[in-house]
Amino acid sequence: MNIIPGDGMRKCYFDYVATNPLHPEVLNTMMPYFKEEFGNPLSIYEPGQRAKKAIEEAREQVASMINARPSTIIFTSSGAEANSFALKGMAIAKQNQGNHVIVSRVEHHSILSSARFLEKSGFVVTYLPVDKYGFVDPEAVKDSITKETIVISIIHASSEIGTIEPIKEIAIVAQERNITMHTDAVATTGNIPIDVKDLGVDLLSMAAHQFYGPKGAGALYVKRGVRIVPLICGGIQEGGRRAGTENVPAIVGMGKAAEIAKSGMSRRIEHCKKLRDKIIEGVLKIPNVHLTGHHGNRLPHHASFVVEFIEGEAMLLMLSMKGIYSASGSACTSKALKSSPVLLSIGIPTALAQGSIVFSLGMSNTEEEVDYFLEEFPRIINRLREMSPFMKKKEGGSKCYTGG
Amino acid sequence: MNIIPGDGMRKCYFDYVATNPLHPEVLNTMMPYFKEEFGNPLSIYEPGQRAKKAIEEAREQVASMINARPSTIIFTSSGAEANSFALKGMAIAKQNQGNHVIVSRVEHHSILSSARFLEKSGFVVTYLPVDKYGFVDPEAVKDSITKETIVISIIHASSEIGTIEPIKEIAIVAQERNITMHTDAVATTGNIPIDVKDLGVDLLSMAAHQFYGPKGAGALYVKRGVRIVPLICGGIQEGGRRAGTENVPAIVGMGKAAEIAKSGMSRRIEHCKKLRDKIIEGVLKIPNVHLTGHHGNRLPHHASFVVEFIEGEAMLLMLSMKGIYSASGSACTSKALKSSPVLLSIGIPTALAQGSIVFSLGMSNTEEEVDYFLEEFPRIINRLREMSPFMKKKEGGSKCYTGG
Amino acid sequence: MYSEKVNDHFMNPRNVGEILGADGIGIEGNLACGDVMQISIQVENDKIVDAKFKTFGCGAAIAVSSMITEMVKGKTPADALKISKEDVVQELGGLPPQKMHCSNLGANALRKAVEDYRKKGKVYIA
Amino acid sequence: MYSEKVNDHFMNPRNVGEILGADGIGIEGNLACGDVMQISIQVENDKIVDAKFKTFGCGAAIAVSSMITEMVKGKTPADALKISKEDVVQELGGLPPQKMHCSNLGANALRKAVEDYRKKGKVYIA
Ligand SMILES: Cc1ncc(COP(=O)(O)O)c(C=O)c1O
Ligand SMILES: Cc1ncc(COP(=O)(O)O)c(C=O)c1O
Repeated sequence: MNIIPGDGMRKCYFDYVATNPLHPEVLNTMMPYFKEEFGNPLSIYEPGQRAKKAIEEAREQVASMINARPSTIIFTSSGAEANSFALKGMAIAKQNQGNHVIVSRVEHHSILSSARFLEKSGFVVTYLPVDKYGFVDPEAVKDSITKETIVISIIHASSEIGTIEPIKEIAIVAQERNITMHTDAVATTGNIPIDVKDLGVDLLSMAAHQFYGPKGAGALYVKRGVRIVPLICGGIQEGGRRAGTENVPAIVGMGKAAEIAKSGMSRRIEHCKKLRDKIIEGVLKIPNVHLTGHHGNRLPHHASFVVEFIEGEAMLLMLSMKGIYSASGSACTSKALKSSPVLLSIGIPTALAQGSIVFSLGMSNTEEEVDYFLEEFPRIINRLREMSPFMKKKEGGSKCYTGG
Repeated sequence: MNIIPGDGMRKCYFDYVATNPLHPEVLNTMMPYFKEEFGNPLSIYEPGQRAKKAIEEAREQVASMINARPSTIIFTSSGAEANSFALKGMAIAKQNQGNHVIVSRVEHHSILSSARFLEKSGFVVTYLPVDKYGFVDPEAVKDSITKETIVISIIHASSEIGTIEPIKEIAIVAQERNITMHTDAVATTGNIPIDVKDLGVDLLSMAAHQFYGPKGAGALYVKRGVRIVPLICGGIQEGGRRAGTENVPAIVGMGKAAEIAKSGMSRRIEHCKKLRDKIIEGVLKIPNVHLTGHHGNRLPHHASFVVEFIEGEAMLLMLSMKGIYSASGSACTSKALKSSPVLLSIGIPTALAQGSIVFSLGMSNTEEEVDYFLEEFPRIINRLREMSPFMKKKEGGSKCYTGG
Repeated sequence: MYSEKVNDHFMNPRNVGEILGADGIGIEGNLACGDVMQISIQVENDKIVDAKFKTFGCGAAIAVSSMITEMVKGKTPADALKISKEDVVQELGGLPPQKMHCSNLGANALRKAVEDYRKKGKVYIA
Repeated sequence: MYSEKVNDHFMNPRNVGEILGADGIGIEGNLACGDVMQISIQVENDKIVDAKFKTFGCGAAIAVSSMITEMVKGKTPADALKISKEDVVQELGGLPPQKMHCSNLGANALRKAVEDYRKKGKVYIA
């Protein structure tokens, strides 16, 4: 299914972790709020109250997707905002009780960077190591807890390696010690079943554009009774916890996307898993290519690899010339020109991390697309390896890859 | 022009300061980004790069509206985010140089509340008083500066009273002393001409939904060379200063709205001013009603009053039953059930502040609407005064109003 | 925001005014909080035969005043005292959370009116 | 992201490979930064008659390698040294800011190849 316009060439969008196309039904639901229903939800006259009602309905839809009460959902503008809000807001709210924060080494930039902000403000942060699959060990969490520990934040699944973390086990550790527990579920929410009561977390971040909802809408779940200091101050929107005129159409869209995600989840998972497994099987037939993250316990729509002797951006570009769109954690693709800390944390050497490539799938993708991709990808790897100064020296075996 | 749907009754939307309807051309410009152009601007393949280009074009449009360079524009999700970002980000960036922050008593909640956050973090904040028109005195700013002063933030115009502050004069004071100067121009940008070079400010907040652009898009102008600490951390979006997947359609819409605002500004001002003056003239014929804010130096689309003996929400409601939509700063309309600090700051007694009512205009409004309103409003005031226990005692003269 | 009943009582308030030579008058509320309610009653043969209000306040305050003056008519002063704020809210089909204090004002103003009436000496102990 | 010229040189790179028995070989870059470039040259009568490259790196690195090996052919080793990174960037129709270091790598690898050739003794001082 061609969701991307162009020159008539086949287009395979394999970068759903970057962002999703909007579900057409979601857009339809949003449209009135770009037109006649433009009222401000704070206004007490009818058009304002209709906007208010629409937001509250969306809140119910989002809450229902994660089995939470509507009043626990705070809408934000993105996953990064939810993460910054969560980590800073929790730490500042509890600063009288301690100054120690625990995160993992496979967190998203928005958590890592917020952690660094907290360090500059006098907090102490532990960055927990992970194993070769990217798993955080709940025992290691337990061992790193001190009397000063107030907050733990562990990602639900990294969009770079796809591994799903044992959040439930870690939340039990946190709960036993009265430590506030947050999980960054931006990559998982709407893609795998999430039940906050079962997970046992106090806070959870999500972003609509990761489940066929609009950009500009995210949310933070905050369990009843958990205190958080606002990031965006002032105003009485979102129960006084997040100021700013609400982005009504985007919120309405997030609600609809949540509803659709909930009802269509098992079908979506099945569809993506089949294609993902086909990609993994096909790609691993190419010599000197390795899966990153865990084989079984990973995002259903996510396949990630490191390819020896060649560099990720070059692969991305050659693939894109063939209409295949993917992502990489190589230094060259990052604007900071540094290898992905997530890849380094799972023990992949810097050189090999350059060969990172990530394929992520969605409802638009078909088996034919995967077949086409599996035909083109080995050729592209070959072409690039022919140009590689390392190829002849190391042919036939990986010398530098020591990961899983 | 009926922009609000309904039962066939005439609808007069007189609450443009709450939010604007989207300009149809703006929506048209946004539409492709809800459909095929859904790429993430960070992605290096074509669809991502097209989104990136669209954002950069919007940045140029917004910059051009305020005579700034594109690289000085940081997109945010709202005016409140821009304000929180500005005040906290500036203060934290300069905390080694001092701990004193100056704001006025007519600031928006998002500034006041951020100021309170800073106070809790050890900063000292001066809340400058204003005169009966709401003007901040540049001399008073000068007098309140100490060796510790690092930041001054004064609103460009309050949406409650409409008075336009002497920002240029205050910025000169700040500049002379190397103090970073911010202005909250959310109510003014796109509505009156703004030239950041002429104003002389270092930072300036704006929100698209105040000039016929979409909700979910705001921006902060940060002069080249001025350091600011991110509010939403992580990621490399917006030059590393604001993380989160960009709300591409909203940003594109803000750009288009800025372009239209710039080219149509004088026509818009003329249209609104005529209606505003008609409203002011007509309403002031009603006994015991007073204009708030300054007569001449006010937002061109803004007319605000206090009405003696009756309460604002009741007026709002009765007006809305007649299809006339407006706002009030009365305690009953605020969810906090407190009178507007802005009204109290200009010397209006609490009781009289209850009678606050604000009408703000836009391109949809017509002379006929104003005529209809001027017919209905005195009747409504009369009906409510008949119910008021204060009416008979004070008939014929204001006993409690001491303002301008 | 408001129920239809509230809107109706706000737009078409019953019993607006002040009873000349009322048997009891009660005033409740203060201007700083935004609402002031005055209820006057006329009592004959231990029955409240008339009740009127004057109210400075929001839509809810006016609707509460209108409703409670309706509810009280025909009741004995003793029964009037039994009208709770919850009764008024229920009769109105509910009020938004931040407006619940208005119902309180209504019940209090009525109570003060009855007390004022009793003080004036026309009391029949029930 | 890249100019058409860059895309062309990336997708259809000229002079890929290694000259067997090259007169000079230069290697520049390191893996941690993401790019390694190897340029080999063949010199006859003080003219670079052939140049080839092998590159591990991004699209810009490959395009720079391809372009610089094209530019150098026919030049004297002395003139080859005069090829600046700016020259390469200009020939490619520009590079994104964060990719400018790739042009540096190319010029350096070429310089090292020429130096290697001179060290080997076939030098004609210009
Ligand atoms: C002066 C001023 N500042 C800030 C804001 C907040 O902007 P937003 O509602 O877009 O967050 C407003 C709201 O209209 C405003 O009038
Ligand atoms: C795990 C994770 N956390 C946070 C984010 C940031 O979300 P957003 O880009 O919506 O700000 C992402 C981005 O996709 C993500 O994958």
